[in-house]
Amino acid sequence: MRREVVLTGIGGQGIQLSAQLMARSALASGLFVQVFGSYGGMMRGGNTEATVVVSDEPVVAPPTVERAWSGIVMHHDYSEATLARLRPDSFVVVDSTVFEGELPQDLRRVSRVPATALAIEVGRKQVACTVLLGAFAAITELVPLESLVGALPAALPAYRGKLTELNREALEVGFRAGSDIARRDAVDGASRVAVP
Amino acid sequence: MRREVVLTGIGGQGIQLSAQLMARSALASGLFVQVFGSYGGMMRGGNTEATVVVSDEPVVAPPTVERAWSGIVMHHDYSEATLARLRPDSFVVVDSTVFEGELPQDLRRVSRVPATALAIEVGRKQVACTVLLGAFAAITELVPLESLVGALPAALPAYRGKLTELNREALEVGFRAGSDIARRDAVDGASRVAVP
Amino acid sequence: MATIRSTGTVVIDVDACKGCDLCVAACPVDVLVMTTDEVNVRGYPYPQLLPGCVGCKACSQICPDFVFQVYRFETPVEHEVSDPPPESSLESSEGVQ
Amino acid sequence: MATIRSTGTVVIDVDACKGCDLCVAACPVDVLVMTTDEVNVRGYPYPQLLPGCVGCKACSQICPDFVFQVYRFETPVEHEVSDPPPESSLESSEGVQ
Amino acid sequence: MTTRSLPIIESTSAPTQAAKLVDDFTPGLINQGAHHLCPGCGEPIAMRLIMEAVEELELAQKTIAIFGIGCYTAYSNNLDVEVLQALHGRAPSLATGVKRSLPDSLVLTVQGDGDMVNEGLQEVLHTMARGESVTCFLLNNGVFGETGGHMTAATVLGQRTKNSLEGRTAQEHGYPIVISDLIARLDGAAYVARGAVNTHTNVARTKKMVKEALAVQTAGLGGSFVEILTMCPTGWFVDTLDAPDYLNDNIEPIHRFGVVLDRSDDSRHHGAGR
Amino acid sequence: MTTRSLPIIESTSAPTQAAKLVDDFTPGLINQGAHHLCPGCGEPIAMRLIMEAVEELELAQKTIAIFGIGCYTAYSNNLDVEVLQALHGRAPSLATGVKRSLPDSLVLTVQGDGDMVNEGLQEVLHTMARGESVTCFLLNNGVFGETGGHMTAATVLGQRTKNSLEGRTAQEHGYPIVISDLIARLDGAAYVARGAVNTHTNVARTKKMVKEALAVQTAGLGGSFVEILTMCPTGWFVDTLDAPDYLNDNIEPIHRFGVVLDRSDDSRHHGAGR
Amino acid sequence: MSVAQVASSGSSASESAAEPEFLEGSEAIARAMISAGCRFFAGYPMTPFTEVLEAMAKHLPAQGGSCVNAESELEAVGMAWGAAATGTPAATGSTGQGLSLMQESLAEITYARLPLVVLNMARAQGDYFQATRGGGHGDYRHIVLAPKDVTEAVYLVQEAFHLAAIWRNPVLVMGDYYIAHTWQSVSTARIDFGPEPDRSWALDGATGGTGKAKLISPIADTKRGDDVGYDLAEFYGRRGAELDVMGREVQPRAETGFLEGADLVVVAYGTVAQYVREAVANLRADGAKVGYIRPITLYPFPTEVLRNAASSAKAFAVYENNRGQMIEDVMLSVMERADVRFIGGLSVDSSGFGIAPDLDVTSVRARIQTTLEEIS
Amino acid sequence: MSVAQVASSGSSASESAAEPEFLEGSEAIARAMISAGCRFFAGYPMTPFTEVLEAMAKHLPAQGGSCVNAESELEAVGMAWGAAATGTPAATGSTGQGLSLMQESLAEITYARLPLVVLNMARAQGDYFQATRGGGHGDYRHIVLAPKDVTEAVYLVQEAFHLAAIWRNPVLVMGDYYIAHTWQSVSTARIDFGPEPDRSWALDGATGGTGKAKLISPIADTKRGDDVGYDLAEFYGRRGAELDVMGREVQPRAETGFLEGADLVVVAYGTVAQYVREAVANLRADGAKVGYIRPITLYPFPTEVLRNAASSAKAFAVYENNRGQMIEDVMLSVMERADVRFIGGLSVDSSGFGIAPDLDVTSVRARIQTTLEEIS
Ligand SMILES: Cc1ncc(C[n+]2csc(CCOP(=O)(O)OP(=O)(O)O)c2C)c(N)n1
Ligand SMILES: Cc1ncc(C[n+]2csc(CCOP(=O)(O)OP(=O)(O)O)c2C)c(N)n1
Ligand code: SF4
Ligand code: SF4
Ligand code: SF4
Ligand code: SF4
Ligand code: SF4
Ligand code: SF4
Ligand SMILES: [Mg+2]
Ligand SMILES: [Mg+2]
Repeated sequence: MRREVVLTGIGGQGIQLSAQLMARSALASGLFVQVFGSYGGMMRGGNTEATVVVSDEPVVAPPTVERAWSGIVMHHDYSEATLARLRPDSFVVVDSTVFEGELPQDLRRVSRVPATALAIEVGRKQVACTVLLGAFAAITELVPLESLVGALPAALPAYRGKLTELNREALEVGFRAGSDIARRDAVDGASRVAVP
Repeated sequence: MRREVVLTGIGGQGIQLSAQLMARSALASGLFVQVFGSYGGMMRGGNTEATVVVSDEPVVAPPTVERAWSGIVMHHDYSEATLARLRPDSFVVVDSTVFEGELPQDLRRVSRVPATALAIEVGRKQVACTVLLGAFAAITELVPLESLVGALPAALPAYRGKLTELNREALEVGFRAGSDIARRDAVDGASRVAVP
Repeated sequence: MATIRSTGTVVIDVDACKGCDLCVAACPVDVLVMTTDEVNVRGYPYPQLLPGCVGCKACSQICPDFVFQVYRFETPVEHEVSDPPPESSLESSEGVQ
Repeated sequence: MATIRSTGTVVIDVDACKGCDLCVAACPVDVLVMTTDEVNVRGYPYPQLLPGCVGCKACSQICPDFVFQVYRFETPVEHEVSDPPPESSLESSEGVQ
Repeated sequence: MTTRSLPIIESTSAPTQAAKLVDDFTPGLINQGAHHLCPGCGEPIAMRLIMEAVEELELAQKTIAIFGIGCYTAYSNNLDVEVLQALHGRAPSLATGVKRSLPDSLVLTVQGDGDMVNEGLQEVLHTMARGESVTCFLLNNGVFGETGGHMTAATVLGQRTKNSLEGRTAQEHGYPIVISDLIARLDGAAYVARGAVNTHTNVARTKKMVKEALAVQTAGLGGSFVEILTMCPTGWFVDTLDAPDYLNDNIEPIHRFGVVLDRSDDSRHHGAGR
Repeated sequence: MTTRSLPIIESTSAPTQAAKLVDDFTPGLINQGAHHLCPGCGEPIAMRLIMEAVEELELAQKTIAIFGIGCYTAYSNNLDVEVLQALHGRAPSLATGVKRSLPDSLVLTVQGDGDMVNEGLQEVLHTMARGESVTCFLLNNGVFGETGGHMTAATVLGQRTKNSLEGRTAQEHGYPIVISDLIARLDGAAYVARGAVNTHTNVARTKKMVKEALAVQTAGLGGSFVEILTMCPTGWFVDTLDAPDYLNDNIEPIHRFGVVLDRSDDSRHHGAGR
Repeated sequence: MSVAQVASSGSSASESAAEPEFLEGSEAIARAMISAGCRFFAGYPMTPFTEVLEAMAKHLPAQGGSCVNAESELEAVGMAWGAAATGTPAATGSTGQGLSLMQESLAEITYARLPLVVLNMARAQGDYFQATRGGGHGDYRHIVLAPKDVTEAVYLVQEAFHLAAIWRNPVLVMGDYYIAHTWQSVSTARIDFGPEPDRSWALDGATGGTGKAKLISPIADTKRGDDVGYDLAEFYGRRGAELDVMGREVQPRAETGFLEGADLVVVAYGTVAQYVREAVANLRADGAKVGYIRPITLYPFPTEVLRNAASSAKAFAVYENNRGQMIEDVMLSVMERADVRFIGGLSVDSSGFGIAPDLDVTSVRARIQTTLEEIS
Repeated sequence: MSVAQVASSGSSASESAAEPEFLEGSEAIARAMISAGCRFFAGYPMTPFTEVLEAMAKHLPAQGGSCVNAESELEAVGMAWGAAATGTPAATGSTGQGLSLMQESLAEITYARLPLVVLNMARAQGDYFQATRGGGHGDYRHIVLAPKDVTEAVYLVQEAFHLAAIWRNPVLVMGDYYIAHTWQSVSTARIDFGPEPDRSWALDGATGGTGKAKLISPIADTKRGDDVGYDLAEFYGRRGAELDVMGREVQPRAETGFLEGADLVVVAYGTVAQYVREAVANLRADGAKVGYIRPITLYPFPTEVLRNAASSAKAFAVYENNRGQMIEDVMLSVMERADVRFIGGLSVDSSGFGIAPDLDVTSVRARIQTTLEEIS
């Protein structure tokens, strides 16, 4: 089993944190993980991208992959290169509040979650990607919600401690939204994409 | 005709100025000249050396020569390498006031002039090499006294103008001392070394 | 019912806004309020104008994202409102946070 | 004839001297004079000691070439001289230039 | 949250009533307002006021702006004055070369505290000491914003940054440099002032300083220098709305507002160069 | 010429009468007195007094002296304390690295005005601003002696140098930096003083400053700094004997003698480092 | 695929008892440096070096070391120089511009014969010449190590301290944005490289007043105690000879794969080589006669490994993320025994660091494929 | 002996009407720069660059130019950068350490595509790699010219301004202590190299407020006027391609002598080559089959000239006053067509500059003689 997830967005949406949560959660399940994060170009608010490779054997791969199993898409800006890395049969979760771009034609499934809107409800726009991660977890069952929550303390810098609570909520809100989608999809007869 | 003169001493004795005077004086006689000056290492009072090549055709030579026709030796410190460049049949004028080193065995002739003592009499120790140059001119007849004096304004930096007079005197004093030696040598029957 | 007079107005380039709130704090007459239920294309809440603008340029000069154009009316414009305007602009401006 | 008393003396490392005159100017009792007809191995005039040194270290502390060793006598030493010592050390010190 | 229920005024386009445009989205010398600097960042505000000053003094066609490297560098792309991009710390030396070559031009530099007080401290001091007729602007936010909010040589004691998480202490991190005061000690400097962009009144006040500094350059009186304190909510670990007060409460007590040196009346004072 | 005809006292060897040696040719920490610096140069005098101060404070076996590049560099060969040779301008940074690694050592730097105020202005300012517990000595002769007597950033107006033959003017060459006063503006500095070696009384006074500065370091109070004005007759175009007065008349009015800053009583002040 | 020449990082990790941890490359490098004994670090932020600096600042003080947030790169390298002179295992580093600023000091630190570890957390691979030939003045060399990933970086960074100590010479470790930002599970426990050489040359003040006080200088290593001054010719001659010995005796290393029967050998170093390896493996799987060599030591360059491969291969293709620099070393190794082509090129994203758009297995594979077609 | 490839300095001097004057090399270089149009110079003293700086300070203001006594080399190169951006023909330079300090800026000035003349008044020849490969970060090249004496320096320095203007790229002129301190009778009158390219790219402020204000930057050359920022990949790609063209199109040059029938070819550049030429001439006079090649352009290197010579010669001997750097370019040219040996070595006097003790015709001759014996 090997799963590649690419995440893309703009600075301040929480992409890197989400990659970390996913990774640490997978590690907690005894899987092997490699993460590569790219962010912060000439200024704030620039592109940010992450590649997560989860495998049941040690990962020996270049830091970026070009055939990803799925994607988490937070914003259209800068998303092009990342989207190009998706396999034809992959699927993505998208922040429907702000995403306005084009998605590849051949994706297996696209799940739209109003992550920013939900994040603002939770109380902080910046946790939008955590919301989407929660939804992603619900839809893919790649990692369980509890272990994502459990990974929060390790993944957040110590001086950002007060954010643990907010992110926990965001994960839960997102997970609920994702579960709804998954249920709806199941009803719709859409093919499941969860880990085999 | 090609004549190579090497000059050696320590900083502050006027080596470079003497090389300039010799060169400009030769140029004034329509000869071709190349001068290379080396001075000022890590600190003041270090070695200073000059190579003057005078020729009746354009000079195409590396900056330093290893077979010099004659030498002007102001001090024993650092003189070794310079003295090694003298041809076996060359000759030197030496500042007898301060020179305490060994001279090569095979020189054709050595003329000792108390240049520093004479310079102090003239009023400034720093013109010692000019004294020796005057003597050298008298002994070798390579360049005439008048053209050495004539070269003074061009060779002295503008802001050192007041030194012109002192150096003129030094040249004259040296020339007189050199003439005495030349006369004595002639009487002694020593071989002449003047320019053919 | 009351009447509020605006001697100026602003044009707000909503999608340029990054939701920093500096304009709201700067407005001396407290006529800017941030959206609470809507975000712009970048996902940020943004300011909206209430009646009473005096065209003072405080918002435009402080806004890091050049969201405002400021106009001064040749003749003041009157708005009918149901509530009276706040007593002290400063206090209420803080109240917007 | 007169007597001059020295309470100190110096040892002068003549060949180390570069003839800068700073010691002569520094000596508060004006007992250093530069040679006028002799030079050392480097071609410099150098200082010589006259009677009357007080061992004050002015010369050794100012000399850039570390030419002096300074001693203070346990008992002052008297020198017979033909001329009286100068009135003011400062003036005569300048006179030495 | 406001409890008032006033009507929202439509404000997507110019008013239909007769009205005079008194402030545009961006000043005439900014081609492009949009940028990727953080919400609540003070640097675009500072850039705006500098460009407004240039425009108001009608100097645009003489101006060469030399940029250092920091978050503000993004602005080199957006200005409608000629721009020369320098390396980190080196802008004042480039400015010197430009000014000597074009004595009639208006030469200004834009640097941050990291760029100027860290990497390029020497260059700005030598330039001002020399009395070079250029104007140096410092956007001082007390951090390397661009690299992620690290302490600079201007960060005040007590400030939290990425590498002084518990607040800067003298013992661990040394003391800050109060740069405008230092520059005011240099004989070549003719005008030194410190402003801020944390309130619109400070923006207005600072714009006066900027104009004065440019006038000093035009008059050839020597070096002119304006420090502009800017907010960096990202680097400061504060909310965008708290940043203006944070600046007042924590930074201004050390880096004080005001004109630090003004020799513009001293006609005997003059800059270096030809 | 003296007109007196006093007898010359024999002074080639130690006196035969009972006498106490009160000053030796060179202090104990100078291995070799002879050097190639010019006649009348002030730098060996400054080196002597610094080494005497180290010896008198019994700090020789803790001392690491870091040298810049200038005429004084020749002295790195002659001292009987450990020496680390830096590049031109960089000594204070090396000193920082040494001190952090050996907090109990006595770390001092020896730089000239060219080395410190030109090439390495930034390094000494940052080191002192930080409050690094090191002592920096500046041998200020107002010229690059080593390269042949060129103007430095510390050369006073009016001074003739190789590249200001008619005297430094502000318009052509810019204004000088009065470095001790600048350093005294830095919060990390604990002791700043300026002495000279142009007279033996100034030598004595300066030695006190040097000792005080080293004591400040030993106490860990912050940065300490002593500027020593030295004669460079070669670079100044003056006779060796006129150089001390030249210093008094031309340099001291700008770079004034005295203690500029002394925080040695302020026990709350402390240096940076661990 | 066979990993050749040398104990690669895989073995090193297993040598250490400590459990692997999930760490970002920058953090792993920092911890490895501390494990290797590093007790002084100074640096100035510049992505992606910043991340290492942050990690050092976080961890070093707890180990009794000093990490100074230097005010600039010039000052950082000066501080590291000072620390190194006291015998303290020291390191510094930077990226691009920052490394350029350090060249003057790095040259002179080499003449002064001081051990120092320098990290070049590079953007792309444009600094190959600077690293291998020395960007500063005069005639000097650094040992240059180029890890391909976090695991190997952790190993080589530790070895760098050892080599620096043995040779009393700066050792450069070439990292990049990828290595700095990749999270892997790695052990950063101390690796034993054998006994450390003595550091009696180091300064500590103690020889003051003994008549033989020490000197560390780029132009001399003992005080002459005469008035003549230093003998530069003698010193440079000696130092030059030491550098020659170092260049000869440090073991060059490379990883090789699929060389057997390869018509084409692709040469690449660092992260880039990871993509090359994967592309080559793919092509081999499809039957193409292609292999690869990944130099691990860039100086000394593994000339012999390439030369041996040249005896059977028809051509070499060099992939560098720059306009072609290592290709000179490849040509100097292969000479005309095989054709040498450049198939790389500079690839940067809009930030100038971060992800190189050209760097993916498919496009690397395509370039190799084209070359294969050209040579057949 | 035949002076090959290119119009050498001899012809240039005759082109000018002005009478030769007896000048020190440093002064002659300064005057030649001014004749070439240089109107901005900045520098910081360091022997033997100091001497050029002094001469520029003396003469440039009278021509309406500026010569700034910069407070350091970092500042000097920054000032020159600023001046160059205004289209003013500008130069700077230094020696050893000073050049190292400038590497960061020299790299970026190249990316920014600015013409600049840089003098490396070197001590010995240790900076060959730095000059020809670029000591700074990233991927760039300078045109590098290496005169052998004052007369040629006067020519090449003028040509440097021309090449810099044509290619909008820094051009490095390698001088040394010998050239700076040798007095010769030379003409420094302006040499005409043909029309100057337009400088409409230069800044003067005038485009401000037009909506198209100019930009000069190491990462872009026009403002995009959008909010995306610069496209580094595009810019670097374009700049890299320009550098490739420059490397191909600048005419490499060398002086050759006695190549006919030579078994051994000695390669040397700069002043050193003067001793080599004399030694080779002596040996030829004694019947030895030896010739020499003196590269005049170090970058681009005159590869073809060496390669052609390799078709008949048995061996090449490289004489450099360093531990061996240009030898790599010689090997890259000659490959294995002939044996390549190093017969140079670092030679410095106690000051580190000044006279190289090994550099005299007799000892150079002896080394060549030994090589001749070895290969026969
Ligand atoms: C020589 C060099 N070192 C380091 C960097 C990395 N760097 C880019 S911006 C920056 C800090 C900028 O700080 P500041 O000037 O205060 O600007 P701010 O981002 O705070 O606006 C640094 C260190 C660089 N570009 N060049
Ligand atoms: C980087 C660098 N630039 C220039 C020099 C040349 N240089 C050597 S000493 C010196 C000036 C020294 O002046 P200062 O420090 O005042 O010492 P002084 O000679 O006056 O005692 C210079 C410019 C150098 N060694 N290194
Ligand atoms: S112009 Fe003044 S009154 Fe009107 S909205 Fe802006 S700040 Fe408020
Ligand atoms: S100040 Fe500007 S960016 Fe900030 S909230 Fe107001 S309009 Fe938006
Ligand atoms: S010790 Fe004092 S009194 Fe004696 S010679 Fe020296 S300066 Fe004069
Ligand atoms: S001070 Fe020293 S060097 Fe100068 S004259 Fe006196 S003894 Fe000689
Ligand atoms: S990091 Fe700070 S300075 Fe940089 S854009 Fe963000 S707020 Fe502005
Ligand atoms: S040049 Fe000046 S500083 Fe240097 S040794 Fe001579 S007098 Fe001293
Ligand atoms: Mg900042
Ligand atoms: Mg000096």
